[in-house]
Amino acid sequence: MGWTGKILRIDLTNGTVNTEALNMEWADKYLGQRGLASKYLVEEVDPKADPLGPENKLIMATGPLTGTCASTGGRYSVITKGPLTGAIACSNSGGYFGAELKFAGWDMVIFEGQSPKPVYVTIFDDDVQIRDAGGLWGKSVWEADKKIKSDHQDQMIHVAAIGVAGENEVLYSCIVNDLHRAAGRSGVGAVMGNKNLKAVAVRGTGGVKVKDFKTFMDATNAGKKVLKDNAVTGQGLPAFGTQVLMNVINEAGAMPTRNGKDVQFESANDISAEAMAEPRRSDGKPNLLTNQACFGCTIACGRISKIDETHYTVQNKPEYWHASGGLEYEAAWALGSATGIKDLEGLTYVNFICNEQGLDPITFGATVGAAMELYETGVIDDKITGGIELKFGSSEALVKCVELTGKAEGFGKELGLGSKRLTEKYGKPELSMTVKGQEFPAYDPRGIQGMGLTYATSNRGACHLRGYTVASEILGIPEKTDPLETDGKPGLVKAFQDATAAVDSSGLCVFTTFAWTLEDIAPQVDAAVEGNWTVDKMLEVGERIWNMERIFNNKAGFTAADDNLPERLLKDAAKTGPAKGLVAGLDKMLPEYYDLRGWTQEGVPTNETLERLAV
Amino acid sequence: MQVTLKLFASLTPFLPAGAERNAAQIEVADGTTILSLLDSYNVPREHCHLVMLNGVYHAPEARGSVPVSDGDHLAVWPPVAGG
Amino acid sequence: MLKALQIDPGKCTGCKQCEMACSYVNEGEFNVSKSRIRVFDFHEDARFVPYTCTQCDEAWCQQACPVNAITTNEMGVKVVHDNLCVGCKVCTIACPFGTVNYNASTGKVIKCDLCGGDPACASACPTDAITFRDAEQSGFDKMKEWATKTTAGTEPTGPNAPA
Amino acid sequence: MHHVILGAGPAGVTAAETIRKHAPDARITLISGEPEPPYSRMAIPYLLEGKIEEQGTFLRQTDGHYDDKGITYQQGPVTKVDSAAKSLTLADGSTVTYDRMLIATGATPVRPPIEGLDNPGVHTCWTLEDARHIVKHAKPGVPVVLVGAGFIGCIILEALHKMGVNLTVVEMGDRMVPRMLDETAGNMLRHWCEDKGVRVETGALVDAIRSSGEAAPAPAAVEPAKKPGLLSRLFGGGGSPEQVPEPAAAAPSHDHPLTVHLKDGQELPAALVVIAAGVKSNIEFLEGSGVETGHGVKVDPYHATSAEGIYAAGDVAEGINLSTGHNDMLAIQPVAVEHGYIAALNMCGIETAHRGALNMNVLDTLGLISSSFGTWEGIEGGDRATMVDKEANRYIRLEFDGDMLIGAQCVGLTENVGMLRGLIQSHLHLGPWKDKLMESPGRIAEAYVGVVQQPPKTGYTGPKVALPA
Repeated sequence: MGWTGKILRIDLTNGTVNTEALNMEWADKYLGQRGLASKYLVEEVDPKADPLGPENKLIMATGPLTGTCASTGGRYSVITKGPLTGAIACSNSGGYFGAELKFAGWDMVIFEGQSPKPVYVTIFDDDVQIRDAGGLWGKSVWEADKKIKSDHQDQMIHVAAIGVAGENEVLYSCIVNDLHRAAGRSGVGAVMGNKNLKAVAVRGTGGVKVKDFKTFMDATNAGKKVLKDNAVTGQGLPAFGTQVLMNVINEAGAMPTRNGKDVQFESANDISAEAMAEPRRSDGKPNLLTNQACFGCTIACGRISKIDETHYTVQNKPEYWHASGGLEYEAAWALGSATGIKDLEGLTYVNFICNEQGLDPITFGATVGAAMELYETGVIDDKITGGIELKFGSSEALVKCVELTGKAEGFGKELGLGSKRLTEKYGKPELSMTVKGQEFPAYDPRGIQGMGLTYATSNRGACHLRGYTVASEILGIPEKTDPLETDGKPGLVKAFQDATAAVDSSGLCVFTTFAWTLEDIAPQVDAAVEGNWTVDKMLEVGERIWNMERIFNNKAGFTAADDNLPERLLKDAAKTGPAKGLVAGLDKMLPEYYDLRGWTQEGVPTNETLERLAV
Repeated sequence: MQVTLKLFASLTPFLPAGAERNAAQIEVADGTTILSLLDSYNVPREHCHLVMLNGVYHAPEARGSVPVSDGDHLAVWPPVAGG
Repeated sequence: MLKALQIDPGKCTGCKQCEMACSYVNEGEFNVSKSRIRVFDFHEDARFVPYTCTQCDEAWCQQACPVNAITTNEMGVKVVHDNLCVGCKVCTIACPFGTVNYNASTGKVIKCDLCGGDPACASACPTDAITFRDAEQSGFDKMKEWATKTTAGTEPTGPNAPA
Repeated sequence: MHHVILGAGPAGVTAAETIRKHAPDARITLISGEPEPPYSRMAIPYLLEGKIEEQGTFLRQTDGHYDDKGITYQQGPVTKVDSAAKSLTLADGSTVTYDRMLIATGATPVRPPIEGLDNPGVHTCWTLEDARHIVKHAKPGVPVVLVGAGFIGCIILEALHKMGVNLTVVEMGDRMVPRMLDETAGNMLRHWCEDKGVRVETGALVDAIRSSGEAAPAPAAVEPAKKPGLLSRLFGGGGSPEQVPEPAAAAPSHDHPLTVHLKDGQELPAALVVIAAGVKSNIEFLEGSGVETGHGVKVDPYHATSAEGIYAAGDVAEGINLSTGHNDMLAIQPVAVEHGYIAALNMCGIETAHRGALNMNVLDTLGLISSSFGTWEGIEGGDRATMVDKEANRYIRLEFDGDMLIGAQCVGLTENVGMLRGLIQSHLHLGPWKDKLMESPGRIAEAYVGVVQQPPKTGYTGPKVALPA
C-alpha cells in the first residue's frame, strides 16, 4: 500500500536482474525515496568507495506518494555516492518518470557494478531487460529519448538518460528524464556513465493503491485546496515560476554575481520572469510559451520556452526552434548572474543544451563564472581556453563553453572538472564558490545569513534544497525572519533540513511547502501507507535521515572543517545593498547548530543522539 | 523628491505610464510613507506582500509609518516564491 | 438540459490529475493506463490536449454494438452495460474518435460514462481545462460538432464526404 | 403506408426502428427467416463459449421492444416477390402486400464442394440452431476440425478453443484471415495459435469428410500421411508418431465418428467438423421478381434497387465501398447498420445518399487482437509505414495516399484503435504528422489528436493560471 513492496536489483557487471521485497522495517523508519534509498546505500556501499567505480551503486527511488493523486506526487530521487563531492548524493526530479516507475510496479531500482559495454535498461512492467546501447552511446538525451521511444514503438515510455556529458563522466553531469526534468546535482549522471548505463526506459501499466482510499482522497483534496488558495502556489508559481526570484533576491542584495564578487546584478531584470513573459523586440513573441506541470502537480511552475529563431545561437539550427524546458531561477542565475550575462535568449539556449547533454546548469554556470575570473585576472589565457574570450558578460563565450563541456572537448574538458578542481589546478582554490566541492546556488550568504549555514552543513555539498531558509528570511514563509541576522538561524536551518528530508522521502515536491506544512503532508502519507504517520514521526524520520547521511559522510572522511564556506564569503564584505559591509557569519551559527543537532563540536553525532533516533 | 517605484510580477500593471521594465521614476512629496505611496498608485494592499525599501523588508504594520526619502528604491511583490 | 464535458486544451498543464481521478473512480486504484480520459502531450508545441468521449449524438459505438450493450441514458450518456458486453470490440473500431477501448483484464470494453453525472476528471482538474457544463449554453465543442456531422450519410458536408 | 422489411438482422431491425422514428404512423412489418427473436450472429461465438445465454445474443434487450415500437414481427421466410403487384409470398403460402420494401435477408454460409458435408457432426456456424448442435458435440478434449480460417472462422476458432476441444483448423489460403490481414500479420496469428495448442494447416484443401466406418472410394490412390509434427504429437490429432497409417480402406486409427481427408493425404479424426468457408447473399427468392442482382442485390446510392419501392441493405446488398467508390459487399455489422439507416431514411422520403462504407474488421484470436481498415493492402504509388515486433506480437502497417491515411492493419494494438477509422474516413490531411508516422507508425493516436486539435493561430499564450485583478 503506497509502497509496491518490490525492488529491482540490476547487476550491470554480470548482466543479471533480480527482484526482492522492500525491507518494510526500513520503510517504517525511512519512509521512501531519499530516506529509504539512502538507507540501502549506506548499508551496501563503503563510504570510502570510489564514486566512479563499480563498487558504487546508483539507486532510483520513488516515495510512497509517487504515482498517487496527491498533488506533486510524481517525484523520484537518484541516490549514490556523488563524484563531484565524494559525499552521499541525493538528487530529486519531477516529470513523469518516477510515477511511471511506480506504475511499472517498483519502489526502487538499485544499479550495481559496471557493465562491460554500454547498455540501457528497459522496465516494461515486470519485463526488465538490459539491452545493448551501442546505437545510443554518443547521442544526446533528446536523441536517446526519441530513439528509445521509436525503437520500442511506444511514445508512452518515459526515459531517464545521460547525455554525452554523463558518458564522459563530467563531474556535474545529471540524469535527465522527460527531456527537461533532471536529477541535477552532485554528478549523479557521471555515476550512471561510469556504469556504462545510458538510459532507463520505463513503461508501467499497473495501478497504485493506498492504505485507505477514502481518507486518502479527503486528505489529498484538502491539500490541493490549500495549494490552490495559497497565493504563492495558487498564482505566483504557476504564473511566474521560480524565476520571479531574480528581482527579489537581487533587490535584497543576495544575488551572487560574477563569481561572487558582487551581490547585485545590474541586469537581473533582463533575465527575470518578467522579461521572459514580455514580448521580444525581435519578433514580438515572449520567450515563455506556457507553464507545465510535472506528474500530479496542481501548482505547475515549470517553464516552457521557445528561443527566438533569429537569435545567433539557433539561427542556423532549426532543431532548436521547438518549445522545451525554459529557464528556472537557479539556471538563470548560474548561467546569467554568476557570469554577468544578460542575454535571455542565449541563456535559454545554454539551458536547452544543459538539458540535452545532461549538465547541471548550476555547477556549469558557476564554473564558467570562476573560469571567467581566472581569465580576467590573467591566470588563464586564450591558449588555455582555446581562443575563447572568457570575459564576464560574454554570451558567446558561455555558448562555446556549453557546447564544449558536454562533449568534453578542448577547454570544455577543464570546465567539466567543476570550479573546485579547475581553480585548484591553476593555484587559485579561493576562487571556487563551493562547499564540499559543490558550487553553491543563487543566494549569497552575506545577504541571507541562514543560507550560509545551510550551504556549510548540507550533506551533499552546497545546496539550497537541503534547507531553504530563503522561504523564511526573504519570502516570509512560514514567517518572516531578518536575512541579515544570524540569531535564531541554527534552529531555523535544522527545522528546514529535517522537514525537507521528510518531504523528499515522501514522493512529494518540496515546493508544496510554500503552502503546506507537515500538518498538511502527514495525513496524506498516513492514509497512503501502514504505520502511524504523525507530524512528529515525519520530523523524527527527517532528523534520522539527516544523521544517517552525516554519518556516511563522516566515514567518507568529511569533518567539521568541511562545514565551511568559500573565503570570499567569510572575508570580503558585500559591496552594495542591504548587506553592504557584511560577511557570512558562519562562525556565529555553527557551534549552536552542532549543539541543536546533538553533535559534538567536531560535527559528530553523539551516542545519545544516535540512540534517540535509532539510526 | 524622486523615488524609484518598482512593481513586479502581477503588480506590474499598476506602474504609471512611461515605466520601463518594472520601474518608474516618480515624484513624491515630503512625508510620503510606503503605504501612502502605494495607495496613491492604487496598488491593492492585500497584494503587497514583499515590500522592500532599498532592499530591506518592511512588515505591513510598519508601512504606514516608514517615510520614503529622495533616491530611495521601493520594490513590491505579491506573494511569490521560487527555488 | 444536457450537460457535457468541455475541454479547453489551452488551459491544460499536463498534470494528469484527470487520469488519476478517472482510474480511481472506475478501477479503484491510481492507474493512468486504464483512464478513460487521456492527456496528449505535444511537447514541441508546448501543448497538452485532454481527450475523451464526447458522447456524440448518433453514437457509432452504440450503433455498431451487435448485442445492444451500449445504450443512451437520460443524460445523453452512452453507457456500456457490462452484463451484456460480449467483448467483440466492434465498437472499438467503429468509434472514429477511438474513445472506446478494450480492457483485456475484464474482456469487455470501457468508455467514459461521465461517472454517472459527476465526472471525476472535471472535479480533479486544477486549471478548469476540463469542466462539466450545460451543453447548449456553452455551445457544442469542436469535436462534438464533428461527431454530429459525420453520422452515417446524414450530413453531406461532414468529413465522411469523399475528398 | 406499409413498410415491409425482409430479414431481422442488424440492417432490418435498424431500418424498422429508423422508419418508426421518421414515420410515426406508418405500418411496419418485420419478417424474419428464423423462428427466433431478432438476434445477432456476431454474438454466437460468445454463446458457444458460455459467455452469454441465448438471450444475450438478441439485438434488442428490452422486453416488448418491437410491440412498443409498433413493429409487427412475423415469421417467414419469404419465398417469392412480385414487384409489379407489390406483393410477396411467405413459406406458408400466405401473401403480404407492401408500399415500400426492404431486402435485408443477409447471407448464408457457402457449402464448399466437399464430399460428405451432409454427415452428422458436420455443421456450419451461422444460426442459433447451428450453435445448439455445436455445443452438443464440442466437449473438452474431443478432436474438432474447423474448415476455414477466414474472419468468421477465426471467431469460431476462439470459441471452440475456449470450449476446450482439441482443435485443428484447415485453411485453403496461404495464411490465416487472408482477406483481412497480410502475410506478416496472418503468420503472427498462426504462430500465436500454434503456441496455444491449435494445429493450423494453411494451404490445405479438404477432400472429403467421411464417417469413420466408411471406406474410401479408391484405396490404392491414397498417399501415405505426412509424419505428424511435434504439435500434433503433443496435442493429438495425428495418432502416435510411430504408427504407420493404415490404408484408408482399413479400420480407422481412431475411434471418433468422422475423418477429414485433406488433399495432401493427411487424415484428421474429428468428433465435429465446423465449416466456415465464406458466405453468399440470400437472393434466390428474388428470381423473377424484377430486382436486379449480381453477387448480391444491386443498389444505387440511396439503397434503392432496380424495382420501384424496393430497397436493400446489409450483407445482401452491394453498397458503396468508401475506399474504392465502387459497389461492393462488406458483410460486417457496422456497415449493415449504416445501410439499414440510410435505406430507411429514403423509404420515408428523406432523400439521403450514402457516401460509402468503410471496410473494417477486428478479430480476437485466442487473445491476440488484430484489426484492419480500408485499403489495408495499399495502393500503387502510396507510402507505407510498418512496425513489426514479432517477439511482442505487435504489428502496425499504415497505407497512405499522399498525406492521407487510406488503410491500416494492426496486431496486438487496441488502444484508441478507432482513430484509424477516424483518420481514414475523414480524409484528414496529416501534414507534418505523416513523416512522424512514417518513422513511428505507433504514434497514430497522437497524430489523430494532433491533427484534429490544432492549436489556435492567435490568442493568449502563457501560463495557465487566473491572476488576481
